Amino acid sequence: MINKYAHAVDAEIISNKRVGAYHHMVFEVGAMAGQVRPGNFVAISVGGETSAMVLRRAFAIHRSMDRGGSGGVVELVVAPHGGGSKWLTSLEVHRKVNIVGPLGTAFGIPTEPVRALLVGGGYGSAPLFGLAEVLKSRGSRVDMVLGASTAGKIYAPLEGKRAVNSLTITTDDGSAGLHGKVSDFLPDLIAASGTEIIYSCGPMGMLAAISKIAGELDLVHQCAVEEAMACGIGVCMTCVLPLRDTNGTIRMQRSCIEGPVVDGSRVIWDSPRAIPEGTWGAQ
Amino acid sequence: MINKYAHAVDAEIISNKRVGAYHHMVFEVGAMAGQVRPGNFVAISVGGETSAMVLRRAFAIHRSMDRGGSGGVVELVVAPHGGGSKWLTSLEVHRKVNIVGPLGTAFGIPTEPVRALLVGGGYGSAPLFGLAEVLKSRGSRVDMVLGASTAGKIYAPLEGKRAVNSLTITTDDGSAGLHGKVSDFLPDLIAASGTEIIYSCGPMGMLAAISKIAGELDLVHQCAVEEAMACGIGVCMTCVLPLRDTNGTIRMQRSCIEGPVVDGSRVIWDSPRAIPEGTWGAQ
Amino acid sequence: MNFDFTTTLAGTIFPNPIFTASGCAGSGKELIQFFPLTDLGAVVTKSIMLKPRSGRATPRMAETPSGMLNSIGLQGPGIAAFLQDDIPWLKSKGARIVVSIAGESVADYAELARLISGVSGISAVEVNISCPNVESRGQVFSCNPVTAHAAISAVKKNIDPSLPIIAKLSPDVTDITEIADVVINAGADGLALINTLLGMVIDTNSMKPKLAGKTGGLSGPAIRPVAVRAIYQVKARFPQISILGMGGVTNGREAFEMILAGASAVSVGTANFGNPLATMKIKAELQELLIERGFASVAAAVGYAHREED
Amino acid sequence: MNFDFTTTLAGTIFPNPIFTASGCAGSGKELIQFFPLTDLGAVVTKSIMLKPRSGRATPRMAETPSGMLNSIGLQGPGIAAFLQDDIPWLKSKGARIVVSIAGESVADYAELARLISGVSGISAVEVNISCPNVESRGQVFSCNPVTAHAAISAVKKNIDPSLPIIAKLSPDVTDITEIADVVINAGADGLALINTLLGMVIDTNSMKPKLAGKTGGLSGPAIRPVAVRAIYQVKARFPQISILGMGGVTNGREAFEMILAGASAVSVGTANFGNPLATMKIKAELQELLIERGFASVAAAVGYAHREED
Ligand SMILES: Cc1cc2nc3c(=O)[nH]c(=O)nc-3n(C[C@H](O)[C@H](O)[C@H](O)COP(=O)(O)OP(=O)(O)OC[C@H]3O[C@@H](n4cnc5c(N)ncnc54)[C@H](O)[C@@H]3O)c2cc1C
Ligand SMILES: Cc1cc2nc3c(=O)[nH]c(=O)nc-3n(C[C@H](O)[C@H](O)[C@H](O)COP(=O)(O)OP(=O)(O)OC[C@H]3O[C@@H](n4cnc5c(N)ncnc54)[C@H](O)[C@@H]3O)c2cc1C
Ligand SMILES: Cc1cc2nc3c(=O)[nH]c(=O)nc-3n(C[C@H](O)[C@H](O)[C@H](O)COP(=O)(O)O)c2cc1C
Ligand SMILES: Cc1cc2nc3c(=O)[nH]c(=O)nc-3n(C[C@H](O)[C@H](O)[C@H](O)COP(=O)(O)O)c2cc1C
Ligand code: FES
Ligand code: FES
Repeated sequence: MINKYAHAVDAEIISNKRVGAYHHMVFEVGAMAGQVRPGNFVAISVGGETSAMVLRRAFAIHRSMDRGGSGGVVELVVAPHGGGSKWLTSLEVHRKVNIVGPLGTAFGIPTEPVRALLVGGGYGSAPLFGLAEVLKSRGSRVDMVLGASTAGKIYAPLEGKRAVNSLTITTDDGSAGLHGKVSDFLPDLIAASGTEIIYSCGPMGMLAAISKIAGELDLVHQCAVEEAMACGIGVCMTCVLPLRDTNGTIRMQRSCIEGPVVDGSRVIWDSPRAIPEGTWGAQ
Repeated sequence: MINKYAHAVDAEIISNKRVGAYHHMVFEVGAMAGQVRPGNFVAISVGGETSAMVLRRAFAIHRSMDRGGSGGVVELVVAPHGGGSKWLTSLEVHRKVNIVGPLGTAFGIPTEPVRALLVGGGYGSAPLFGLAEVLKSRGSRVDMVLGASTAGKIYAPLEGKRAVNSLTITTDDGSAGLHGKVSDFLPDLIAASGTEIIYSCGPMGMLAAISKIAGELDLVHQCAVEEAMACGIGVCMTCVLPLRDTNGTIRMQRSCIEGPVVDGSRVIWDSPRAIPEGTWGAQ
Repeated sequence: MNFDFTTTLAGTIFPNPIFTASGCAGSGKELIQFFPLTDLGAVVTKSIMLKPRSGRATPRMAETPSGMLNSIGLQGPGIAAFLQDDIPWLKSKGARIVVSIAGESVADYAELARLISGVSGISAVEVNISCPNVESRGQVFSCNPVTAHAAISAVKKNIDPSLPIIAKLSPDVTDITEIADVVINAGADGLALINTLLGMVIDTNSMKPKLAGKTGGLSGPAIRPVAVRAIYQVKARFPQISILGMGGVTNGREAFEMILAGASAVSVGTANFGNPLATMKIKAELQELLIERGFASVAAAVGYAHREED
Repeated sequence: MNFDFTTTLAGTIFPNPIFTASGCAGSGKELIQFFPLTDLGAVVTKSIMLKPRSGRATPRMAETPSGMLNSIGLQGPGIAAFLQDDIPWLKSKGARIVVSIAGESVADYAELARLISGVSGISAVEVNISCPNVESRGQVFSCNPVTAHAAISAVKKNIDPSLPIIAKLSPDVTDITEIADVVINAGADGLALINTLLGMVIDTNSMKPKLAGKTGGLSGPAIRPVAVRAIYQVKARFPQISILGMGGVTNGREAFEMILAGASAVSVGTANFGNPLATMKIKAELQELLIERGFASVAAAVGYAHREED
């Protein structure tokens, strides 16, 4: 069944704090918290009852905590960007918002301990910390590299840092960490930590660069893609991207239910927004 | 000049209290407060920045207080009714809303002391208290009668009561004061207090009934009408009602700038929403 | 009071008048996590074409004030896979099924009608004629009386006569009652009003149209006044025809508005995106409102806004 | 940088591209308390007819999601009083004036054109042909190529040849480029796009249409995607024609969107109701945005979304 545990809940905001360019927000979601796996996202109604914004906004789940009974919370990292996210981040604690979740695919977790490299761009780091915790609890080695245009856009909370074996920061403007793009430093990092699997989340350009490197080194690469979504639950067909099947057929697939986490080797990186030649049903 | 003192201000809400079926709300409007005359109204943007409600809502000014410098306030009495008014009454103090005012005509104040009867229906009582104060300060006798369907819909604050010589309450269901409609008791009240002029504000049906009585007794009747308004400033032509000129011609006139306060004898009470026969320019 | 929530549309009885709109409810599989499909009056399936289609490139959507644009380009698996996979699944869940079909030529419509005729468990066919006609420089079938008539005739002549035909019309025409007239003459048993309006958003960063397909279909509450007007106009001219109303319905009051205008049932589209439980909310609110206003049945309220008395 | 905020519309130069839309700024007298009228590119006056008109009964308006319906019915004092009172007043305030005219017959348009020809201080004439033709069962002039052509021809033949004509079109047509074509052939120097869409709201309490006139014109942000599409389509087909864009513009970014689509100037209608200072806000934001995006002039941005490169 699609989105087997998804349901809607009027969730109270129990914390809303600015952290650099983002807001770290905590929502009381009850039982939903226990059903979240790293990589899942939620879809939130924005603008209130008389809002002109008719669509939900998707947010990767940063962390979730099942506190038993009806006391679960999910945490999100939200960038105030346009109308919806600005409205959300402006809300005061105790306000309620309608949340649907957990949605979408999760990062695949190997049954055996592995050496994993987690790569995040901007708020794309959000889902990686929850993933790091799970990987660590299974005995894996977790190295993390986070990149952004500038220091304020690196989201790396203290407790998160503790959960990883190493953390590398890169910024395009050199205002924090290494000066450059995440992908510039990947080959060395992979070599240094003996990476066996890469997990990534961030802008499409970054994911493409990582996928190229992973391909060359023959590493598994699970990435969380981000396409404009109208519904988040698979009913509208707006969020598609061309994905290669196991037998090589390319089909336009919904990133909300086939993703957001997909195997990097399935994505047609040179034209993720076009209809590649040979796509099933192309006119 | 039309609406000579009108301007827009981002006004902070400094108080918002439920009183019966209404909310009494106080806004910090600065210099605007000093320009208000009883009968004027304000137009408020509703729903916030991403609102689907594109039109302002009009509210009669209950009272205004010029505290010198930039410290003026206006008070409103708002009934949570539909989307706009519910949004407004739900706001917490310190929130700002955009207010345009003061708008529209004011109640005419005789230069000499008079015996005035003020008649309000529902939240229509709101502008009458400010009027009562002005009349009293000019040495007039002020009797007031307020009617509503039920007790909770009578708006009559304590300080207001002190400003009048007599206050009569009527309710359709008898839950407070006299049992019946305002108009049932008017002839007796007029006779008892020697009324020379009637001021009124409330639903059209009530205003019509008062106007009939005023006409029979040949009393001046100034009433504040309420038509659906899209702009409140005279540019849209949606708020019209047929009004008789001094020479008897009926024209469709804007209630927002020719009103809300108009002479009751000018209104075509049997068809305020139609185009009466003989109206100037009728097809 | 004995309230009757069933509705008759194009001669077929449905247990309640709230349907999902074509293209706005996936294959049904995506919503079943949120509510049983049997709670819907019917599922209207995404318009299906003869062959598999990839649809358009992305971006395929843009949010607009109280609405959205979409340009999906009729992505779908084609009629063969649809009849083999989707229909049996929907039947197994007990859903009432209205199959929406779309063609690129008159011959396509005829062929689709033939292929559907043999299939059991379908309540009605919605014929989406708001799609481009490749034989006529891409002009939309329903934007021209001649092609609108041809498409519906082709379906009528080739379909199992027991299957009611609902013609879905575009509002992007000078006079929708004229198109209604020709499709009724061509054999439509009911009308679906309205499809999306043609719109465009320009991205002020890239300074180009935001959608890959440049233009897209405008849906959502923004277009509801246009939908209500279209339903009212068509009902006024053709009081006997069944109308499936749609366009921006998000709550029971708005569904009631469409019924008062003349709709016998109401499809919910864009509202599903904002709330997966929208149909269930609308249905509950509508029932309450109909009872509150003293209607003993849906039928009694259909077109009630047209009465001349009081 | 030397930024040029002037714009040329139908051969006439205006100091900036932000106008008030016809019927949405009263006579100008109502707004002057809020800003000097000289700060506008131009005031487009409320459509004036030959004779005084009472307009329709109330209710004349209904708010809708991100929009509103109006049914004013062209209330106004008639051309004689208008030329005697309104024009001199606007001139005395230094406003650029675009006079909007509306007729019930082709002869009306001819007569209005003659009456305006002698008047000095008018920058252009906007011909509102989105109104009912009494000689043709009330069908709207601009919804029929024949009557659209006749109305614009009548104006062209009777007007002072130095006065540019801007034909204002209704979006309620199957193909707006077809109507654009005929009015350009009839002599229009520019096009105003778009007038309101026909809509209806039913009051669920009275269970009747909310407006006294039953249907009304839909305006505001809800219709902006339809307006942008219409402007883009017409500009694509007739790159040389000047377009005065309008429909739901409330801020500078949205005015920029219309300019990118092909508008040389932008009229602001419904936004004035929500904010009397809307035009001034839009103007300031638009200027900032044009400079930020590196345009040296308004002209350089007009239709920029049509470029094929990058
Ligand atoms: C799977 C997924 C996970 C996401 N996780 C996060 C997160 O953890 N933190 C965060 O801040 N944001 C996240 N986003 C982006 C978020 O959903 C919003 O798109 C973003 O906040 C902008 O919305 P807005 O209303 O502020 O902007 P607007 O520009 O007003 O949005 C208008 C419309 O465009 C869409 N849109 C705009 N930008 C994007 C984008 N970059 N990607 C997809 N759709 C877009 C919006 O969803 C909306 O429908 C995620 C998106 C997806 C699809
Ligand atoms: C001159 C004037 C003075 C007013 N004074 C007050 C006051 O002191 N206190 C108060 O609570 N309300 C007052 N109102 C009514 C107020 O403006 C709103 O109409 C009312 O609050 C309903 O708006 P809404 O958004 O809640 O309802 P909605 O039903 O969502 O409103 C939708 C639209 O209909 C219009 N509308 C709805 N009901 C009315 C009505 N009764 N009269 C006029 N327009 C209406 C609204 O303005 C809005 O444009 C006044 C109206 C006018 C014209
Ligand atoms: C994403 C999306 C996809 C759609 N796909 C179809 C379709 O395949 N066939 C069809 O007839 N209508 C389609 N429509 C139109 C809807 O069925 C409906 O007529 C329209 O959106 C108006 O209703 P709404 O405002 O409730 O969405 C689609 C609409 C949307 C938003
Ligand atoms: C209340 C109102 C009155 C209008 N009157 C006229 C008119 O007299 N003549 C005309 O050509 N357009 C008239 N219009 C249409 C506007 O000029 C404009 O084309 C339309 O409203 C779209 O722009 P907007 O969304 O910015 O309002 C009117 C619109 C409204 C809302
Ligand atoms: S967002 Fe609707 S199908 Fe993916
Ligand atoms: S409310 Fe617009 S003219 Fe009166």
